[in-house]
Amino acid sequence: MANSKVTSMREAIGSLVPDGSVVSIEGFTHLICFAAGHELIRQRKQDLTLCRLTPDIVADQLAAAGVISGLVFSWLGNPGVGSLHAVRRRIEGSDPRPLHLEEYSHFGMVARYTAGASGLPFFPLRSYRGSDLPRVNPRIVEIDDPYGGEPLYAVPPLNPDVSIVHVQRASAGGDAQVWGIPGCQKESAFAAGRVIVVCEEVVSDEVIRSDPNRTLIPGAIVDAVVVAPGGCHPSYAQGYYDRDNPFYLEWDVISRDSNLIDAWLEEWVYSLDDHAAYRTKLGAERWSALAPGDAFSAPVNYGNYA
Amino acid sequence: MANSKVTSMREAIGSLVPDGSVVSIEGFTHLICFAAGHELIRQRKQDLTLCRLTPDIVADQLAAAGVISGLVFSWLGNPGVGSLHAVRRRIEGSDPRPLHLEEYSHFGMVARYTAGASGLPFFPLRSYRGSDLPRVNPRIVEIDDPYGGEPLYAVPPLNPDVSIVHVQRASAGGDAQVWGIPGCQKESAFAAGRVIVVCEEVVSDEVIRSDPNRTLIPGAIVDAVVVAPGGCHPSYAQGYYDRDNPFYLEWDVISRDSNLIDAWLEEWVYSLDDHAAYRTKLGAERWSALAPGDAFSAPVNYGNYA
Amino acid sequence: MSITSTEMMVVEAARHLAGVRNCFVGIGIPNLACSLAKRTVAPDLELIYESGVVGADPARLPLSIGDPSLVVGARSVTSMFDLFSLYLQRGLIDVAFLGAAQVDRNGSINTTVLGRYEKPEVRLPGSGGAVEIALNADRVFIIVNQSPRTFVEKLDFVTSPGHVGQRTGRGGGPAVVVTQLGTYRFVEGEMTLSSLHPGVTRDQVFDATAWKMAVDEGVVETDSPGQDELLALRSLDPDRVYLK
Amino acid sequence: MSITSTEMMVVEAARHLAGVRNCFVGIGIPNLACSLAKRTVAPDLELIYESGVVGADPARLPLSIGDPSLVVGARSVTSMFDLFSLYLQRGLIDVAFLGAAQVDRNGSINTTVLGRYEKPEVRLPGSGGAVEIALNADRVFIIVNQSPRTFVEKLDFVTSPGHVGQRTGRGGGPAVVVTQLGTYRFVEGEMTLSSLHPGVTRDQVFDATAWKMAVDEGVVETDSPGQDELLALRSLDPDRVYLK
Repeated sequence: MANSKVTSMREAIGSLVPDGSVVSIEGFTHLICFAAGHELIRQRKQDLTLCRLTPDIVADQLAAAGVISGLVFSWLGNPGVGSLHAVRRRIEGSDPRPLHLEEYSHFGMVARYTAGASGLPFFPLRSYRGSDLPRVNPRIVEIDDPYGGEPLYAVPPLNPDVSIVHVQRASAGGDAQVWGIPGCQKESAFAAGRVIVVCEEVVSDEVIRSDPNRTLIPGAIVDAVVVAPGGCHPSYAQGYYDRDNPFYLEWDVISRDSNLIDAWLEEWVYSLDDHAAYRTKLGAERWSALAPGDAFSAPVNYGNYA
Repeated sequence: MANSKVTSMREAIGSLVPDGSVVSIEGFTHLICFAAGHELIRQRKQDLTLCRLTPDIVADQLAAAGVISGLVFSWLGNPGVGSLHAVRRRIEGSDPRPLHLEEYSHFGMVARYTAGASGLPFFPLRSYRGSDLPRVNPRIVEIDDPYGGEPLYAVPPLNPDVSIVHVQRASAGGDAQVWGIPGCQKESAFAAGRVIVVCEEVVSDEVIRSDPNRTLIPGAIVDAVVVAPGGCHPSYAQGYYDRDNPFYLEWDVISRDSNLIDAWLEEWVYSLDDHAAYRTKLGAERWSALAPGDAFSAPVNYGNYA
Repeated sequence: MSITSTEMMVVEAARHLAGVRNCFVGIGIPNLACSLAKRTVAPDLELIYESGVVGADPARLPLSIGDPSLVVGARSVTSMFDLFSLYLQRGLIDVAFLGAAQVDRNGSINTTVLGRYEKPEVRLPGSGGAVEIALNADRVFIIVNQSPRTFVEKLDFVTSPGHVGQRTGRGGGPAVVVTQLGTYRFVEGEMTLSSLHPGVTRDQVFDATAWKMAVDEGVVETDSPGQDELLALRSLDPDRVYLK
Repeated sequence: MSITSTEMMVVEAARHLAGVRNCFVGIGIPNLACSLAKRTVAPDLELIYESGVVGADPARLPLSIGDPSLVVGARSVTSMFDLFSLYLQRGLIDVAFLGAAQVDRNGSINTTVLGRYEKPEVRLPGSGGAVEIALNADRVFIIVNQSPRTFVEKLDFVTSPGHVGQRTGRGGGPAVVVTQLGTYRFVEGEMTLSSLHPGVTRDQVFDATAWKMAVDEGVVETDSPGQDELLALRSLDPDRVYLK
């Protein structure tokens, strides 16, 4: 295809994510792009700031590998399990080095992306009054209602250098479609200077154009398309595979011990060429255990007006 | 069904739209609910304020019938054809009586609905600087960027008493799904105190729940569901029928002469019991000329995780 | 099987959902309480999750607020922007559940740090959507294990404000607190013991509270879970993931 | 068939779209110009409509900016909130077309009223999205029929500002004006004749302008439409709905 943006994860991360970048990897419990996180580790990126509402296992891995020096976030943990121990060691003990935190709430983060995606210098929200968050984050400011109502709060735009967005299907040109929980993938993509779309599968333009309301991100803002089936493991992709809950429990054990993390990173990231190798190493049995049954959407008729 | 909200247009308009109401009828070129507009005329409602980005033929009919005393809008005309002559007579000559105008731009109107739908006291936008619009509409105010950037403008929330939203399909409980141009139907519904959903067809909960990302409006905010197939004529419903362009041209002739409008209203509204009669009167030939061919969306698989 | 304190908490929380329509659900105990209420006292309850899921009808016990089983068969799945703007900030949420690492007498909650923010002894998850929920939901239900370490005189950090002077916005703030010992309401903004779970004494409550807990004059004993409630509840979590 | 002035305008407008990617299209002449450019000088042109349609590929000549044929086969169809926020205000629009009832030497446009706003002689449609487009698109193309009534010294109402002192924001403002007589650019914010269409004299331009039109020293004659341009254009509007 003439305007294909399809490339390898190695090439996309290598060319679009220089050291020191502010990187957004969103996906709220759903479509979390571990494949990109692992490639950032494999390429030993340095001094990245990770923007993510819910830094979870991928953030713990990036923190342990020394890839990230800061987090812009609103909730920190191993969802449904407990703590991110590598992240906590860095925050609580600067072990092995400090981790800079810029902390918001979920709506604050979503509002920051929305302002960034909309070309707005701030976004107003009814939050924070009476909370200590504005005290520890001076970028959260009180503003007046120009019509004389009670004051509210504002957050500044968030415009990451690059946003990495995992989707179920995309065209070679980067038009990306998502179903299930969309989180704030759309806003993080429009807010970013560069966009890497990682997809479960590349589909024809005809598939995308058969349902234009389903398109979350247009190719016009996409710089690279990477095909990485299974790239969200241990998180999930609606309709493709389930969340690997046992892994979230395993990680709780691994992340308590930096030696175990190092060993895990060596075995599952550094010693593997790419995510395809990770997928193979996980094995067919693990993948089949995560495979859902079918539940198709009822089709809609856009009509032929030729 | 236990929680069915399905009722007749007569009952919905009669009970939910008292004289003097502020009423939103949105739908940007698409899904314009003429069936509800005609019922407002048939019931001889008085002193309504119509909120609509693009007052078009339905607004001309409501203005000619003396139903509306004001417009909150951003573009006024017979799209692709020319003027709304009944509306112009009222504005230019107070003939037969004045029409109050509260004027914005498209983005200003969308921002007003968004603020109203979001519980925000205002919405900021980069518009209006250098335009005369803020001079003639003092509700459009300049505001500061709390982070020290250049000033921008704000518009106040718009919270109609009732919003009438036409959709392709809805459940009896009011969960409404739309495809094609969504305009600002979602924002106008969430902003309103009451919501009337008018649909081309009622479908089972299972159809709605098979594609939850397609749901534009949840039943939780819907007060009544009215089934009115063809209810957007002469505008269109994507996949159901085409825009009746000849009618838009005919209206240009009719609306130049108030006697012709009165005759049209008598023939097509007052003398008919309901929209079903209008649909029948239009005739099978007219409808078949407007019927599109099929163009179905490619299905997506949500997966069965039971 | 004897009734566990967790079962008591879930059943009691569910009872307070009687007649509720739109409920902002958390995972674990809140999810069980809402699912139980939907089968008992609140058949029209809509399960709404901050992940953007509205009207969920999960075919299995969800293990996260973004579990794929919450999406399948839901009424609507929206962006987080829409969920927080059009539902929560708009004022459509009748009841929302919050947990807490620390809670004070006004129902203010800390889920951010133990110790100093700049150099915490324990870094907790943070707000997530809690501060927006606390300020915008009509009523907030707090589910927490009660001890002198959780029911504190002064929070190390105010993540989500309760009934405090600055409180504004459309939300009504904390309304009910359910612990393993009892149920609490707020009287003029102060947490007040309203019922003691079976077998629990006032002294146990006082010992488990770092301040002098107010006691409603009409304090009663919480009804024990009925057979129907227990059967329904245990069928929701057959593997006792959360009922341990 | 002889070349009509409308055909000249469309062909000339299309040429100025060479290499453009994201274009905010209006119905009628702008739509024809963009469709022609896509087949000639701008194959990667994305047709974007304020109705929320992105990357349209219409199977017929659209008769409104919300024509159902624009939706079928489009890349993306979004809410108007997203279209105005994420595309226009974000700064993704390279070129946008505007029409005008009146235009002044700075490219400011009136589409609101003739006469006083409070009691107009002629009530025009109003802004629609024009004021946002004027302030946020990188470059604005104005297509208008030129006469002393449209090219005025002073607008009755400034709907959409051109190159005026207060102008701010990311948009670059009016860049090109195409009329039935010639093509104009802006030099230090003032409209300046840059090319005369074949057979048109400077005096015709001056007679059709209420102010003293500036003339570029390098003013040239506009190339007449080539056969390929004409054939492509006429195939886009075989019934000559807009090419009359």
